[in-house]
Formats: sequence, structure tokens, C-alpha cells
Amino acid sequence: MPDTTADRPELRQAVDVLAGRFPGAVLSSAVEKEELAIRLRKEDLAAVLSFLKDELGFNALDDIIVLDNIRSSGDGGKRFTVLYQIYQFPGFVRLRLAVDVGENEALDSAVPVYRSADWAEREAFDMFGVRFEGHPGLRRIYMPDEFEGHPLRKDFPLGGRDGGA
Amino acid sequence: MSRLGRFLRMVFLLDILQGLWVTLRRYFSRKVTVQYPEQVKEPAPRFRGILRLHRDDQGEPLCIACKACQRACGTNCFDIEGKKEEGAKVMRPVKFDWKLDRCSFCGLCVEVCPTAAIRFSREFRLTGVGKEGLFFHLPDMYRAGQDLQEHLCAGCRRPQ
Amino acid sequence: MTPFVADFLIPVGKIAAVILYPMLMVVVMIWLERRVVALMQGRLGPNRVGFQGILQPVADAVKLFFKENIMQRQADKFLFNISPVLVMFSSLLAFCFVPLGEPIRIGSYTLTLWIAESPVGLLIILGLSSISMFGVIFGGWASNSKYPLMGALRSVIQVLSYEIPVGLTVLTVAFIARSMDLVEIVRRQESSGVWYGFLMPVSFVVFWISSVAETNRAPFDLPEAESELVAGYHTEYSGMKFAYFYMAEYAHMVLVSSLVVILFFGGWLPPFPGVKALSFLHVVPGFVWYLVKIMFFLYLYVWIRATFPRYRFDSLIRLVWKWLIPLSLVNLLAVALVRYLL
Amino acid sequence: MALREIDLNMGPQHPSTHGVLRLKLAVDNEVVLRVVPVIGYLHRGMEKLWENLTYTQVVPLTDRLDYIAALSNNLGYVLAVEKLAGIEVPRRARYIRIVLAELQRLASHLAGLGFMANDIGAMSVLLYGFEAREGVLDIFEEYCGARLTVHGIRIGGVPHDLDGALVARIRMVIDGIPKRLAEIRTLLDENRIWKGRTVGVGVIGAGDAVDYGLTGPSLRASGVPWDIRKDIPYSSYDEFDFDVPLGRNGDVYDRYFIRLEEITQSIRIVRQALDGLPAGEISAKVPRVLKVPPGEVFHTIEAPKGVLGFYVKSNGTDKPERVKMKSPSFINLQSLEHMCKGNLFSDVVGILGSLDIVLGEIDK
Repeated sequence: MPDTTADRPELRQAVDVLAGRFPGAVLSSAVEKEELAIRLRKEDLAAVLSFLKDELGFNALDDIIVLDNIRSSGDGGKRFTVLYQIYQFPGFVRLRLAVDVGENEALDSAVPVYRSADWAEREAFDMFGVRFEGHPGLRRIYMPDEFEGHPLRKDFPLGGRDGGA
Repeated sequence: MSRLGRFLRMVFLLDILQGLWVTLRRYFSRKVTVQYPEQVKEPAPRFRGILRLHRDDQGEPLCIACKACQRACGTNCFDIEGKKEEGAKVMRPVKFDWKLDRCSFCGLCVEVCPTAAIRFSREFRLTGVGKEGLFFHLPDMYRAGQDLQEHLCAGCRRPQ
Repeated sequence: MTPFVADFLIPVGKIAAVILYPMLMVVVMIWLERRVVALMQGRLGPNRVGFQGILQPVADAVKLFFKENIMQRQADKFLFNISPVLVMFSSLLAFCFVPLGEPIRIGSYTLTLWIAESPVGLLIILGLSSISMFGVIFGGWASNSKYPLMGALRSVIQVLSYEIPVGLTVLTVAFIARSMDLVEIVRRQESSGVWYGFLMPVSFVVFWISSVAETNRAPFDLPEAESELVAGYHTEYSGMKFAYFYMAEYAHMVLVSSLVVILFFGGWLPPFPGVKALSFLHVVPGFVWYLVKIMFFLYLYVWIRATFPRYRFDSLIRLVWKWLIPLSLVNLLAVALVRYLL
Repeated sequence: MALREIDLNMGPQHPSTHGVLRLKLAVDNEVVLRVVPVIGYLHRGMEKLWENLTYTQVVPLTDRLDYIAALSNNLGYVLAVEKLAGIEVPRRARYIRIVLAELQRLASHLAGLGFMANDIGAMSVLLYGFEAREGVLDIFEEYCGARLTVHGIRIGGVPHDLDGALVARIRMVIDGIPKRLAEIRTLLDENRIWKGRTVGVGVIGAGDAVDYGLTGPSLRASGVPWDIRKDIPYSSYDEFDFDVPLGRNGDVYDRYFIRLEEITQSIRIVRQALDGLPAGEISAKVPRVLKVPPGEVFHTIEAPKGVLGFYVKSNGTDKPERVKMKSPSFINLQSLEHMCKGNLFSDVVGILGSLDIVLGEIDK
């Protein structure tokens, strides 16, 4: 099987360009399991996304993934990590951006950059309560509007709050 | 297709007639309907029907109440308790509850069973009246799926 | 024959027949539709109730009869209740004017196989079939619900459009036959020795397409398009009221098929009425010929339904205004010209 | 003006919403002004469940996502876990997976075409499609004992081998499918009503399609050559010779046509895989209690509905820390409003059908 993402020079290049353009934005970068992951500063997210799309040609967003770090972060770490899985085609390059966000903080919305982020962000909001500023209509997507709480958070009981049946 | 061809097709409704021809041909072709319950489509040998506990040739239960299936199950279908009788070599189940309503017939329990005691029968008729029929206990587990064979034979109207 | 029989029993019997005959055809038609569509799709269809499932429609009717009649609270009560009746009534009434065959002579008494013969029978039937569309429109509107309303709206436009080519093509028949009396039209076809369908194929095709559209049948079944409007104008109806709509649709189909047969395919005449060598075909009673022809067109209805996708609203309107109406106008002109010259 | 606009509720109980989708439509008579999809009626919290199950126990649950193509979900998840755990799958198992996955694609497309045609009013096509699909489901039953929720792929390999009888059966079934396809094509391809309902309807251009994140046949119908099987081959897809059919206009007709063509291509791949079926093991050695080293991975496959992705993060135990599924239908449904705006109400059902969505996958 051909190696698709492992240590391709363009990946390194992308990181370098990014770090050069946004000094201090890239907190860390790593290639793990043939996938490039970049950890970003929260404030730079929107700018980095539009830079990646417009100038480096990452034309599509796969998905937005939220991780709840309540058990692992413990002291001082931020509650959520939001992952942006973006890619470029043709000439497949895949990139994962990670942004840490606290429970009461909001992220810049990616909708102005990637239209497909609309529902993904609504899902993240619905399931975890991560808020996105500048989203054109951030409301629940799966759960009923009057639902309280965010079911995918680690502290939400598996069987539901009434214990499940 | 040429312009003229397209025009002729349009005026003489060729596309319409072709469509009618297809359905007319199918009108006389073989039908796929299986007239259940008179006819039964026989399930495949590997069909994942109701779970059944098997015995060995001597009629001894194969199950050793190791609870591997209970652990493997993703939907908590099983509730098993074993007991080792005086002088017996292995444990035997004294309680083997299986909840059909929770089962998704994924086959993880069958795959982990070390003695091949629990296996799928080909019984596909899972419905019943009332909830009681969905809870299988130890004696039921040995009988499960037994009467399918007679049913199949009645279905195809072949002598047994 | 006593006056009692001639003046009372026979008319009553005829009236009963005019109700029973369409209903019987409806039963056959519902069964035919479900069976034929199933067979064309590689299935068997209903085949358990009665011989080959022929009693399935009866079972359905019994079920519907015992079902609860649900009416929306905001529905217009009067119109909601009257519209299924209107649809059914006008369809059945039209059958009074449909001749089923030559009069039968019993001694001195002549038994006509129609209830009323009118010099303008054709017009009356067309009028009545338009009235049945009022039932559809009222029903859709009175339901006070969106899907039925949209179904009714579609129905209005469809009827408005398709009445025109129907009227224009019927005129050509009237020109040739010099009559609007249905019995007379058949007799003219007998005397002229050729069915008008072969004389005026364009008229026949236009009339047939338009009447499929007028009966709300696939591929023109927009007012009740299942995958779009749920059930169209009768979405809110249940029980017997729904059954009225359902049966009326089939009764209408039978009516339209009868009209096609009478106007274009010689009614109860055997094939090639003018050819002497085929006169042995007269052995078969006219009524049988008539039924065979009707069944053919009913079968065609079902066949088309099993085959084609549904028209979209705009292409349906385009079809009638850009193709059928100009075509029927030219056709009318041509027929009139031929008639004038000959 | 106030009266011209009607709010129309389509679903969650409606004949052509493919499950429990609700569309809030604003229509002006028949013209669609706005479409707002409301989803979540089938939300079962799969991702929450997965976090509380072992890696092996998750597999049968993925069946319930896209239940029209359950096997593709199995494959997507299993590949992600294997990548994370560093399990090398034997070549024979990879080939068997491809046979199964392509058969599944075929079945899914046949069903999808049927639903789409049924929505547009050609109901016989649905039955013809199902008849052909039935043969494929019979193969699945023969192979792993279930027809719909197959659970036909395990971590490390496949549960059963393909024996000679089954191979012969598969060949027989796929030899019969072109005939059924020909019938469908005669009924629809040139039919004037079908063309009137599909050509130029629900158009989405290449640029918009990419921007909306559209994937799968719906994206390729807009002329974007993007097929994971070709571009990032997984599971030995690079050893096969097949074409990626492309559309030009991105309308409903193209989406219909792409699916037809992909069925033909799938048959080609299945034939090649059966011809070149390598000998060997059908499963790698996987410990009974699979503990995956800490790490994270995002793996995508080309499912019948589009690009299906699984993000798996492990914490070193036998249960995943987080599994996130990128479902193609979820993303594809977002572009519905773009396609429907300005079209007629009748077209909404056709466009929805052409997107080939499955609510089990959207709602997770």
C-alpha cells in the first residue's frame, strides 16, 4: 500500500509556511500514524483556516471532532479539544488542526471559510456545548431544542439522566 | 444518436414503447414472490437465527459456564451462573438467561465460545405474543430453534 | 308484457344495473390494477382472497366501511362531507348515458341497453365528468390542510387544461358523425364501415392522453402524487369517504374507457363492421365486444402506470398547451375541411 | 404578498423522506423558496455507546449506521482501528473485504436508484432494483448469516473464508445483474418523462459541491474526480483496474447515471478480486481482548454514499476514548437547500432521492 501522508515534504512545508506566516500560532506539530497533526492557538484559528484554504489549497473540510478532556486533562488543561480534519485534493494531503478550548470559551466559526462546517459545528455545539462565534444559526441539531445538557460530554451518564431503562 | 434519429424517437414515442415493452416482458417472466407461510425460503447454513445451547453426543451439556459470551456481548443479553457439582470436572450452567429483545444477532458470543456450546440455529421466526416469549431460560436454550426443520419441510411440501 | 313490468320493473332494474355495473367494473379494476402492476414488477400481488385474489377489493371495502371517519376540526364540514358524494354521484350518473349495446327485442317490447338517450349525450357526459372534478377541488379545499390544498390546486389547473383538447377532439367525432348522440355515433361507425379511431388517429391519441390526465392517473397523477403530496386531495379522508374517492376514480376510468370505445372503436361493434367476410364475428354478442375493448383500455391504464415516472407540473402543462391543444386545433381544422369538401 | 408563501412540513412522516427526515419547506405555490432539514429523529447516541464498548463490540453497532450498506461501515471502522493498532491484514482477507464491500456498494446503489425512481414515480424500477439486490443479500446471508446488518468484517480480517461454492454463487449473481440494469436503463435512460424530471434539476456546480463538502457519487456527478479508492487506496484497491465515472452537469440525471456506472465498475472489481483471490490466512492474529496503544487516527473509505471517515482515539485500554464518525449522508444533506432553491416542490423529492441519504447514518 503506498504511503500517502507519511513525511511527505509538502506536509513539512505546510507546517513551515504556517509557522512563518503566523508566528506563535503553531504550538506543536507531529506526524503520527501517517497523519499530520498541528496544534494551534485558539485565537489564530479563523485566520489559519482561511490561509490554508485560500493559499495552500486545502479546499475541503472533512469533519469537526470534539474531544472531552475532563478525565485526562485534570489540572489546568482546557476542557475540550476541537479537531478540524481538512484535506486538499487533487494531490491528496490531509491535515488535522487541534485547538484547545475551555468550557466557557467560544471558538471562531469556520463556516465563512468552509460551508460544510455548518452542521458539523452545530453537532459539536449540540453534543458538547462548544460555542462557535459567527455561526449563522448555532442551534441544536440532533437533540430537541428544549433539551438540557450535552450528551457526549464524558460526565453525561450513558443511560441518560434518568438512569435509562 | 443523430438529430434525425432523436427526432424520430420523439415523434414515434420510441422511448415510451420501449418502456412498455420492458414491463410487458416482465409480465410474463418468472415471479420472485415466496408464498410464506406455505413456502419458506430456506435460511442459509450460516444463518444467524435464535441462539441455541448444544449438547455433546452423550447428551451432556457443552456449556461450561465460563461466561465468555456474557463478556463478549455488547448489549448485555446474557445472565449466566455456573456451579460445579461435587466430583464433576467442569462447571455447568445453572442459570442461562438470554434476552432476545436485546440481542442484535452479531455473533460475537458464538465466536468466543471455547466449547462451541452456543451456536445459532436457523430459526428466523422471532415474533411471539407477549414479552415472556422474548426471555429464554436454561431449558429453553436447549430447545431453541428446534421446530424449524419440520416447518421447512411442511413449507416446501416435501416428505421429510 | 304487463305495463307494470314495462314501466316499473324494467326501469328500476336498469337503474340498479347502472349502479351495479360500474361498481362491478370498479372491483375488477382495483383487482386488475394491483395484480397486473405486481406481475409486471416480478411479484404476485393479492392472490389469497377468493380466486386469484379477486375478492381483495371487496375485503378492502369491508375494512374501509368499518373504519373510523376522521374529520379535522377546522375542516369545512359541509363541503368535506359533500365532495366524496359529488365525485361518486357524477361518475355514476354519467353511466346513464352510456349505451352498452343494441336494443334487444323481447316480443313486442324493445329493451334498450341504456337509460337515457339524448341528442347531446356526449356533452352531458363531459359535463358530468367535470362536475366530479369539483368534488376533488372542494374536498382538497375543505380539508383545511396543506397537502390536500396543493392537490386540489394542481387538480384545478390540470382539469382546466385538459378539458380543452378533450372538447376539441370530441368535436371532430361530432363533425364526422353529425351527431352528439352516443348511440347514433356508434351506428354511424357501423354504416360507414370503419371505426373512427382508424379514421382519425390523431383525435384518438389526443383524446386518450387527455382523458388519462383528466382521470388523475399515472403518469399524470399529480393531484394525488404519493411521493410528493402524500395522498393529494384525499389525504385527510378516511373510511368510507376515502373509499368513495377511491372508487370514483376507478369508475371514472371505466367511464372514460367506455367513451373512447364508443367514440373511436365502434362501441359494441365487432372489428371491421364493413367487411362482409368477417360477418361471422357478429355471432359474439355486442356487449362482449364492448367489454373486451373496455378491458383493453383499462389494462393500458395499468400498464402505463407500471412503466412510467410521473410528469412534473410544468411539463404537464407544457405538454397540453404546446402540443396537445395546437395539435387538436389543427386536427379539428383538417377534419372540418375534409368534411366540408366531401 | 403575505399570503403567497406557505410553510410546508414534509416529514417526519412522509412517503419519500427516506426514513424520519423532516424538511421545513417554504413554498410559493409550487416553487420552493427555502428548505430547512430537521434531523435527529433517529439519534441513538452511537458515539456515546461506542466509548463504553470494547473495540470488537463496536463493529456490530456500525451496521446500524448506514443500514443499506452495513458492510461499508464495518470496513471503515475496522480499517481505522487496524491502522491505530498497527494490525497488518493478510492479503486474502483484504481481497475478500473488497469483494464484500463492492457487492455492498452494488446493493446500496441498486436500492438507492430504486428509491430515487420510486420518488419520481417509476415504481417498477424500485422492484427491479430490489430484485437484483436480493441476490447480493443472499450472498451475504450465505457468507455470514445475515442479510442487512451483516457484521461481516472483523478487526484483523474477515470471519469466514470464501469457498468455491460461494465464489461460484457470487459470479452467478453478478452475471445476472447487468440484465436487470439493462431493464432499468431501458425504462429510464431515454424516457422523456424521466429526463424531464431529472435533467437540469437540482444542479450543483463543481465549486459549490466541493465547498459544501459533498462526496461520493453526488460529488462525482458534478465532475470532480475524487474517489478514495483511487486517490488514497486502502485495503489493496490499488491492485485493481477500474474507472471512476464522472458526470458533467451535477444534476439529478447525472447522479442517477453515475450510480448506474458505478454498479458496472463494482462488478468489474468483484470479478477481478475473485479471479485473483490470493491464498493465505483470512485473519491476522488479534488478541481476544484487544488493547490499542494510545494514539489517534482518522481513516476514510469510499462508502457507497460518499466518503466515510472514522476518527478513533485510544487511551490504551480495551475501549476507545472517542470514536467520531464522519457520515457522508450528513454532509451531503447540507447541500439540499442549495440544490432545491427555485425548483419546484416535485423536484425536492427527486433531489433528495438522488442524494441517496440514509437517516441511520445522518442521525448516528
